[in-house]
This record gives sequence, C-alpha cells and structure tokens, in this order.
Amino acid sequence: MRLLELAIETSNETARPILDESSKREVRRAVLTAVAVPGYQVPFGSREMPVARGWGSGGLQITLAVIGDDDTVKVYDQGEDGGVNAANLRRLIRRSEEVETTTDARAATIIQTRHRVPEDELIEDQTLVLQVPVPEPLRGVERDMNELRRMHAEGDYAKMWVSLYEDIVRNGVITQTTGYPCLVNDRYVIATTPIPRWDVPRLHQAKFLSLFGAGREKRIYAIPPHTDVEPLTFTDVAFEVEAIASACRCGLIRPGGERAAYLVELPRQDGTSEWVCSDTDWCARQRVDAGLLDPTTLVETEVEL
Amino acid sequence: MNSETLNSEALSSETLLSTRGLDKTFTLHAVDGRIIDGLQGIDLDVHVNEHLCLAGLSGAGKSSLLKCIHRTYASDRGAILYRTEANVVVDLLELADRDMADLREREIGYVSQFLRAEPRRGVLDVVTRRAVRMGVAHDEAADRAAEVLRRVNIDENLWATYPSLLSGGEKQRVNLAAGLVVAPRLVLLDEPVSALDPANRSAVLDVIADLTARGATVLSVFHDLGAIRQLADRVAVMSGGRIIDIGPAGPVLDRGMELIPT
Amino acid sequence: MNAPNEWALLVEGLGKVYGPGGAEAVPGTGPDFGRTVSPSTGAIVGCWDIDLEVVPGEALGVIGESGSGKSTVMRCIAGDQTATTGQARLRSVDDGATNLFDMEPSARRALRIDQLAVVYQDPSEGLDLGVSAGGNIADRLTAAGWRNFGQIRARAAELLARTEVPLDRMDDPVGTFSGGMRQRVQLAKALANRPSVLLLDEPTTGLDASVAAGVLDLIRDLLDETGVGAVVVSHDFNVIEMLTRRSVVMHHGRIVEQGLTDQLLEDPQHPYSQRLVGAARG
Amino acid sequence: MHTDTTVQQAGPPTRTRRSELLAAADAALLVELAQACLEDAEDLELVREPEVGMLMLSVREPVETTRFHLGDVLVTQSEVIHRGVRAWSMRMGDDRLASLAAAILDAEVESGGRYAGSVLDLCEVTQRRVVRERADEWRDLEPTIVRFEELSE
Amino acid sequence: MGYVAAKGGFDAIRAAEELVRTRQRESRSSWLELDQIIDRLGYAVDRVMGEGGLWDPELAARAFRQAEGDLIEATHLVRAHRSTLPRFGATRTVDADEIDVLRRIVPAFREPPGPQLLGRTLDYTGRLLDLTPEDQARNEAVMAVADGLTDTGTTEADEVADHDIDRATRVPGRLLDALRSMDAVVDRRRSDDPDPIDITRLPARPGSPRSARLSAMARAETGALVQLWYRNILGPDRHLHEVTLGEVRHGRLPVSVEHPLTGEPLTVGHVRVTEVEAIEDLDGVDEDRTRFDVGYGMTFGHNERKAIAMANLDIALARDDGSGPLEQSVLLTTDGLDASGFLEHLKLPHYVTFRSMMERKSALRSDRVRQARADRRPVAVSDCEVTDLSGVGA
Repeated sequence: MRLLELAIETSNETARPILDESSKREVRRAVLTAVAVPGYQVPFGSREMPVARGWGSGGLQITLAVIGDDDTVKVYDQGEDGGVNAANLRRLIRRSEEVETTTDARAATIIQTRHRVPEDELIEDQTLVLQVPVPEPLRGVERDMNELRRMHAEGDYAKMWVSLYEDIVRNGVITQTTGYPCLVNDRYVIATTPIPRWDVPRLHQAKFLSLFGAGREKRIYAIPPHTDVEPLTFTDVAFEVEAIASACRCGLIRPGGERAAYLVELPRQDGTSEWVCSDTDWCARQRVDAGLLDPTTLVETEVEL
Repeated sequence: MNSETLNSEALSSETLLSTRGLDKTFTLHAVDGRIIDGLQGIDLDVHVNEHLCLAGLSGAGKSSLLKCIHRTYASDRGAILYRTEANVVVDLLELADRDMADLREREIGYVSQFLRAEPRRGVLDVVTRRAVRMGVAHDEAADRAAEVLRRVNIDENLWATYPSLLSGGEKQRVNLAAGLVVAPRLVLLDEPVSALDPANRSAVLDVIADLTARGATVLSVFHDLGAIRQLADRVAVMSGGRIIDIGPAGPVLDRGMELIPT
Repeated sequence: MNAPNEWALLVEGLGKVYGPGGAEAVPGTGPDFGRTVSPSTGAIVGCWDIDLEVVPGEALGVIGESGSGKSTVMRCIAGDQTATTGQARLRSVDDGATNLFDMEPSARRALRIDQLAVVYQDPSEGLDLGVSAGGNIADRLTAAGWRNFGQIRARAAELLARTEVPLDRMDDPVGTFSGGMRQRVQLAKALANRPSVLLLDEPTTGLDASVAAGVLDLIRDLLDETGVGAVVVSHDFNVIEMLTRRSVVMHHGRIVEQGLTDQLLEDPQHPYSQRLVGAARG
Repeated sequence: MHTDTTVQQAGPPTRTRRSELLAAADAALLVELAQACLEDAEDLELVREPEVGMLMLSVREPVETTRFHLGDVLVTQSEVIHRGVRAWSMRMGDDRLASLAAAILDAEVESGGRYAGSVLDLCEVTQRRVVRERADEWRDLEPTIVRFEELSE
Repeated sequence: MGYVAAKGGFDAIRAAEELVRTRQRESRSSWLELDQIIDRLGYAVDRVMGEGGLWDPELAARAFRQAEGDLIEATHLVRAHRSTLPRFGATRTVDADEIDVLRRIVPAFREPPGPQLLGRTLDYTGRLLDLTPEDQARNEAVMAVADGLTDTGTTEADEVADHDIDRATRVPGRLLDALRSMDAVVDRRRSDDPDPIDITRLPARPGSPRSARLSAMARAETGALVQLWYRNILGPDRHLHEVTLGEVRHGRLPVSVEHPLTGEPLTVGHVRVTEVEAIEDLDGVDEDRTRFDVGYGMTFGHNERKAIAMANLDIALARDDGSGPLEQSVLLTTDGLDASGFLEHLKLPHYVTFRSMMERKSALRSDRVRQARADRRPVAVSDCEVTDLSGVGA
C-alpha cells in the first residue's frame, strides 16, 4: 500500500459543494422562520459564496439550500436567461448540485431571479427566489439599525408614510420606482427587492412562495402563498404600475392593447428607442403561439457548460 | 377642598371677607435674613356689597393687605375667611393653590395700577379675551368689552392698538376695563387711577362706583382723598402695618386726616 | 365651590440619577448641600423627590436656572430619559392606574402619538427639518392610522392655520423656516392628535423677543381652547407668568418652593427663589 | 495548562507530547517512516480519512477576561487503526499525507512496532530542531531590545 | 419547453474568463511560487489571512496569486473557500497572555516591566526606495544565501538549556496587569464567562456582545478600519479619543486542542498575531475620572495598523455601550467583501430598474403631472393602474 496513493484516494478535495450541508440546514431553518412570519427579516449566518456579495449570494444560498433532486431550476436576471449574472449563477448551481435547469418559468420548480417576477402566472409548488441587494425597506428614511429594529417591532411606519406624502406633495405623483414598499399580511413592511412596480401586484395573494435572500445583509424574508401584499398607498391615491408607452418590437404589446408585459427600452444614438419585452423566454413563446416565430429556429433550454 | 371649608356660620351673614390676626413679614435672605414688618394682627371685616377703602400713608401696608388677601403675598399667620358664591366659608390661606387660582378666576379680582397684558394683542382683544376666559361667550364678551372700553374713555381708534403702545393713563384704563369687564364678586383695587388726568379719572371713578351698584364688593386703595370721599362706604385707616381706625367714611376721614394723603 | 378637579397628569417621587449608585447617590446632594454631584458615588442627581400634578386645562410652571433639573424632570415624564425612581400617571391611560415608568418602551413611545405631546426648545428635536410642515404633521396623523391623503392634508392645513403658519409655506421643508415658525409647526404637530397633556420645554427660548411674544400668545390661546393639561419648563419668568397659574421652583434637582405663580414672582419665600427672582427682576 | 513544543522533558515523551512533536515534525521524514511502517504491517484501517477543515481559534482577552473568536485555523486530521491500535493526528494546514503518516507513526509506537524506536528518534530530532530554531530566533531578536544606559557614579 | 437566447451572454463570459486564464498561465515571467509569496510578500499574505478570517499562509498565498495581487479579491477567494470547509470545532481557549513575542513595544512607559523589543521593523529607519540595480541586488541576495549555508551560525540545543529565563522574556507580563497593580485602570474583568458569538454563523448586529465586535474587527478590511478610526479622530464623527498605547505586540499563539484519545491538551502549531492595548482617558460624567480604561485589539498576522485601530475602537464602543452609531459602523461597514461586493454589483445589468426610473422621469414631465404639482394634488399617470394579468401568459 502506497501511503501517497492512499492519501490522494481519500482526499476530500473533489466535487465539493459550494455550500456545506450544515450551512444548508441553517439556511433552511431561516427560510422556515421567514415563512412562518411573513415579511419579517430573519437574520442568518450568510456564507461567502463564489460570487461577490451583491451578486446574488443570498439568492444563491437559498436556492442551494432548498433545492431537491427532483427540482428544475430557472435562473434569470432582468427577465433574461442569457444575462451574464444569470448564466454564471446557473452554471454554479449546476456544478454544485445535480439538477435540471430550464428557461421556461412554467416548467421550473425553483426560479431564482433578479429584478423581475415572470410574466407567466406561477402556481402552487413553485418557488420564486429573489436576489435582494438592500432588504431594509426603511433605509431611505432611517439609517440607525436600532431605530429600524424598533420601527419594525412596533409596526411604526409613520416615517415611510411621510416620505410617500412628501413625494406626492413635491411631485404630484409617487416617484418611487422599483422595490416599492409593501405591507405584508398587515404586519411588516418589506422591500420588494428592486422589482418594478409592474410586478408588485403579482405578489399579492400569489399562489407561489416567494423567498427573498440578502447575502451581504445576512437576511432572509418570505411571502408564503395566499398572503396579502399591499403596496403602501393612501386610500385616495391609486398605486400605479409603469405605463406601457410604446409598442414593443415583437409586435405583441402596445399601449391599450390586450396583452401586457413589462417592456424595456433599447435606445439608439439618435434619441429614438425600440422596446422589447423584458421577459425574453415568455416573449418567445408568445410569438410562437401567435405564429410570428418559427420554434425550430430557437435554441433549446439546456445550455452546455 | 373640604378640609379647608368652614362652617358658613363662621362669618356673619353680612360679612363677605374677614381677616383674623393676619401677620405678614418679609424675610430678606440676601440681606443677612433681615426681617421687615408688613402687617401685624390685621382683623378686618368686609361687608357684602360695600366699598371699603384702605387709607393711610405710603408704607402703611395698604397694598400688602390687598396682596395678602389675593395671595400674591404669602401671609405668615392668621386667617382670611371668605364666603364664596356657593355660600361656603373658606380660609383663603388654607386653600390649595389650584383652588385659590380658580377662585381668582371666578370671584376675586385684583386690579393694580399696572397693566399686564399679552403683547401683540389689540386692546379690544385683550379685554374681550378676559371676559371669554371668565366664561362669557365670545360675541357677548366682545360687546361687553366695547361697552366697558367706552365707559373708561378709550377711543375706538385705539381698540386695535397693542396696549404696549398706549400712554400710561390709557394703559391704566385698559387694565381696569379688563379687570372689570366681568365684575368679580370681590374686587381688590390697588391705586387704579394714579396716572389719570381729571376727565378720565372721573369717568373711571364712575365705573368703579357702578361696581357696588351692580352688587360687587370692593376693597380698595386710592392715593387721593377725593376718590375715597366719592366712593367709600367705610374707611379703614392703616399705619405701621396695623389698622388704627375703621368706620363709616365721613367720620373716619374727619378723625384721621393726618394719616391720609391728600 | 365645585368638585375637586381630577388630575390629567400626576408625578410622584420622580428621581433621576446619572451614574452609579441609584438612590444611594442622593444623600449629600440637593440645595442644602449646594451640589448635585454625589459625594459618595460621584453620580449626578438630576432630580429627586419631584411631585407634580396637572389638571385638564391647567398649565403648571417649572422654574429654575439651567442645571436645576427642570429639563430632566420633563424628559423623564416624556420618556426621553429613564427615571431612576418614582411614578408618572396619565388619566387618559388606564384611568391613571398605570405608572408610565413601568410601561414597555414601545407602549411608552406610542403615548407620544396622541396622549403626551412634547414641544422642545430646539425644534429639530420635535420636527424633521428635512420634511415639509405638512409632512411633519402627517407623521403624527399616519402614526395614528390616517391613510387618506386628502384628509391628512386638510387636517394639517387646519392645524397650521390655527398655529398661524402661512398655508403657502405648508409644503416647504421646515428647515427653511424661521425659528418662530418652526416652533409654531412644532405646536401644530404636538396637538395633531389632541393629546391630553402637553409638555413645553423652554418653548420660546432662543427666539427674538417679538417672535417669542407671538408664540407665547399662541400657546396661551391653545391652552385655553384645547383644555390640554400642560407643564411649562422655562427659566424665563415672563413665559411662566403668562402661561401658568401655579409653579414650582427647582434648585439643585429638588423642588424648593411651589405656589401660585404671581406669589412666587412677587413674594418668593425660599432664599434661592428670592435670589432667582431678584436677579431676573432686580 | 499551556503546552509548548519547546518545553524539554526528560525521558520518552508521553503520547500527547508525541502527537505534538509529530505535528511539528518534517513532513518528508514522517511520510518516509510511515511508508516503512505500512510495508511492515499492511493492516491499516482508516477510522477518519485525512480531512481538511477548520478550527475556530478561541482567545481569552485580558480586559474583560472573556473569550472571542479570532478566526479559523486550517488543519488536517486523521484517525487510523494500525497494528490493531487506534491513533490520531492533527497538523496545521492542508497536509493530508503528513497527517495520515503521523497517525500511523503514533500507532506504531503505541503498539510497540518495529519502527517505534525510529519514531521516537524522529520526535527527539524534532524536539531539538524546535528548540534550536526558537533559540536562533531569540538570538536574532535579543539585540533589538532597547536598553538605556544609566549614568551613575 | 422554454426557449433561450442565452448563449450570447454565456459565451461572452467564457471568452472573458479565457483572457484571464491565458494571461495567468502564459505570462512571459516565470511562475510565482507559493513560498516566494509567503516569504517575500508576507504582509499581503497576513492581510489576506486576517481579512479572510482563516489562518493558512499557503491558501492565502494561492489566493493572492490567483487574484493577481488584488487583496480584496484574494480575501473573497479565501472566504468562499471557507464556506466549503467543514469546521471541526473550536480550539481550546488560548489566553492572550501566552503570546510568544517577536516584537513588543510599550509606548506608555520608558522602561516598562518586560522588554521594549523592537523585533524586525523599519519603523525607526528612514525609508527610501532602494534603487540598487536589479542584477546587483539579485547577486547580493544569492551571496547572502550562500553565506547562510556555510555559516552554521545556529545554536546547539545544549547551549540553550537555560530555557526558562528565555521564556520569561519572550512571554512578558502585560502592561495592563502592571496598571492594575498601580490601581490606575478601572477593572472590567468579568467573573462570568459568556460564550463568544461566532459572527460567521450569526450575523453581527448592533446590540451584539463585545465578542462579536472583536471578531468583526479582527476580520475587517484594514483600510476600512483605519479610515473609520481616522475619520472618528479628525473627521466629523468624533466618536474617538486618541489613546496611549500600552502594548503593541507581534508574536505567536499556540493552537491547542484536546487529544481525542488521551484527553490531554496538545499544541498542534502556532499562528502569528498582532496584539494591542490602548489606554483611554475617561472623562464622561458617569465614568471614573480617576482611572484609565483599556481597549483591546488582536488580529491574525503582522498588522499593527489594524490592531491599533481595533483597540481604540474597542474602548470607544465599550464607553458608549452600544448606544451610538459607531457600533453599527464597526459591525456593518468595515467588512471588505461586503463593501466591495455591494459597490461592484453596480456593474451588473440594471436595465429593468432603470427603465422604471425613466418611466417616472417622463411621468414627472407630463403636462398632467405638472398641473397636479402646481395644484398640490395627486394624479394618476398610468392608464393601466393595476392591470389584471391573469391569462396573459397562458
């Protein structure tokens, strides 16, 4: 018996998951607490991931912790499966865990996302994992952490209301863009990550579970299925989502049209713009259904590594 | 307040106010604790609806007595019995501060020669507000204020002016108007006409004379004999912190001219 | 005479010691010893043995030099500082059965919304200077559950009009206001939810004389109109004289004299009160 | 009690002390000797494969005399049964081969194996090396002590 | 079945990675060995170990090389690697008094108990950039090594038999104990022994016990801690006094565990640490003006700047008892990975959020909103306020 061979043979170097089992258990415990107290930011021992803090390390830890053998994972960013951050995270997840991946939100059991909720209507047993850069909804009005903790504990959100009041007074409209503050289950105010206001109504009484992971800030919070999620608005000032101001390049969405989706702008040097659907996979399927696109020209879901 | 109320029999029915053995000294802590005598053993009955003038030379203790009754001065010992509107006899010296303050607001008025009005309020406003504070509805209070201001000869042009901009005589009349817009049951008058010219003085004395006509009781200090002769039912002469003579105005004044300023 | 008034605020045996020792720090301090620093523990006895009572519609004055402990008393009642010992009760809370000092901090803070309002000398303590006058009032209203923008604005406008803040300044940040105007906004905010007791800490100190006079006038009217019970802390006798009927005089953390306000100012009994009044009026 | 690889002791080291010396011993010498032991008796059983992991370094600070975690230390530990005797080793860093070797050598001594004497010699060499290195280090450091010459009569 | 146009981003990532790898492998200069980095770039290695919170010079050197000298990236690599490692447990608690000193200075006294041992330092030397020509310097280095090989200037073990004297000097008593004997410091020694917080498993938040603060500072980014110190000494925050240093030490601490078979403690090796005691002048109203208090700092490796900043911050935090903003700054803004990760995340695509912001800009420019603003009344901009989305995607 060669000692050297023995040592190499028994090496624990190979195929090491990027999050060890005890850490996963800890994340799952935090997730359970978060689900039990909707909207409450549960502190957890966030580990360092192979991606930088702020690059989805919180969402990644949740995904790795809740993933099971039968799960199918979709990872996308800005609504785009091919975005650089999404592609990298998907590769990391597949290297670490043996799971299927997909781009079809309907086929995924776990959808890790940054900045968007899929245009598809998600259903029971689907889990949306949102990457959260700043989980504290009150940060804009208060910085002191002891005071923030007090405000949440006492449900004292007057400062937030004042900021909305001031916004309307100064601007005539609420100018808060993304990450709109919402009251969950009539108890805690949360930051809806930076998803656009467009996506906010979809969190209210949703059939799916939403998990929010903030790796740098070491907090997890959740919206269980069938939970009230109400954007903070005055009773006489309607909450409004982003207007559809132009028709999209795919030809399916136009102002006042019967289909609606969140559009993003593609500016040109001359100041004019084109518009496209932000959720690219949804858009492609719509176009196929509408006979505008030949499905055979599309790449299938699986991406080799 | 029950502890301070006395049997209503403690005062005879014609007496509104009675001081019993009232002493007042001033201790000057800053001057080696020197003690200055103020009042000594004052026994004085004020009858219901009379005008009793305190007479005497400067320093005799006239103002001190008024202030002791009003509790602006803290008396050393003795009692000040007072029959309230509810026909309860109380010792003002034993009364809790808050109850004394209430009594001052409703029954016992003190009008000095100095005006203390809120700045930045017009004259009419100052007088009106006094009436409002004493429970008169605002519109009626304004009417009463206008009436009393006219009676003390304050020109209507001045009604919107801040009191601080008025002359000394005008201020004194405004002060009196404020004090009398709702006549207290017991009026303590401390030299209210000292700064007035003859014409205004006469008008003010008329207003004061009217107080007793309307049922009030007046205890006053005037610096001139004329006013006393015109107004007083009875006169008490003070000297060295004591009452040395008391009785109907005419005889007392005749007896003690040297102790009364002219 | 009428039935005795029921207090709106009752304070009994309030004491506050900064530093070690608690009650053990007290002996050797106070006016008799001319010091507030405990000779045994080195702690500072901010105030001790303080009893106060205020009925609805009544304003009680607290007079004293700076360092006499009067602001400590106010801050302990307000909940800005933790009292070392004693009791404070509000009639509006459990009909006076609860000692505020025993309440959970959160419940204590909630009192500030609609029970126990404070107007500070420095408006920045009671106001968010970066927020508009209307927004400052909206803070109190939303805390009390108001959720209708139009109603909030209407109520804010009503309060600001009452406190003589020009309505065309309603949407300007309070930080752009003059001192007197800030104080008016602070009053409007304090009264937004009709508290039963109002604490005023040197409400006109630092203002120009004429501005102070106007604010004082306003406070006096508000006290008359609202029937709120008030504690007025000030070193300025004009303020005390104008707003209060009864007062206490504080020195080295203790109440050395109490009585009718005009008596305290015209015939003070305690050597310290005489010195204080003599210095201010002499 | 604080233990230290520099403390000299009389006679053969205790088992614990031996583990300390094997932790400090030269990796190449350990492996060479362990290989010889294995060739002599091929009954090795791995109770715990050489595993790299972390130890949280707990320090008691002097101000409050309370503990805090300074950080983690990377170590490798192994546990074997060799010649019927159970033995364990831990070494600093990612050093699987040497850790495994050290565990085998510990069992070799404990079971009175053929190479027990060689292992003890290695311990002795290590002991002398450690002492010498430390002495050398102090020889270099000592001149950097600041000494003030006092003027005196 | 979904459809993906994902290859574009993915291929670009891979091509970008390849550029990095190629340079690392195919550089014109020779391969940088780990022992070279450990020996010659020791301060960088120490920083990566300290800020990474993991003592292992070899891993740190590896990370430093892979990160091409980017200390924060190297720290990130070490930390991410940590996440994959099992933890065996904690060492036996080592008393800070057991430090075997390589350097020890006591600025507070001319001749303290124990030595003023300068150790290996250029602190007291004018530092100029050495412009000796490369060839000459390299030759000198080679010659020096050759000299070292021939000159067996080592001490025989027998010559250092008088070992205990050495030990007393090398593990000197600490100044704090002397100050206590002089009754010059408030005594904060606790009789209880609270379990320390593990900040890698429990997030450190304001209100955490001191053990969490010490751990957070021990792992903090050196520049961040120094900057926090400086800004609080001279900047607008003013939470710090300047202290007098009692102890500045660099030395070795034993790593000690219990032998699982004998049950006895043993030392498996050593780590180098820097340790500082900072003497604070107390001047608060409820503080003991007649005595000093002491703050404490310790971090992996040789990093005196960080340990000094830490000790001064420790005493400032003890003094304001977690009531001020400083604690939040220490616990939540000094981690190098947190700060740089958050900053760098700005490089990620943000076009969904930016589009939402653009939409509000045009809303604010619309005539209806302009008018509403002038009228001080709210207005709805969108025609599809809350759109019913059911069925849209089906």
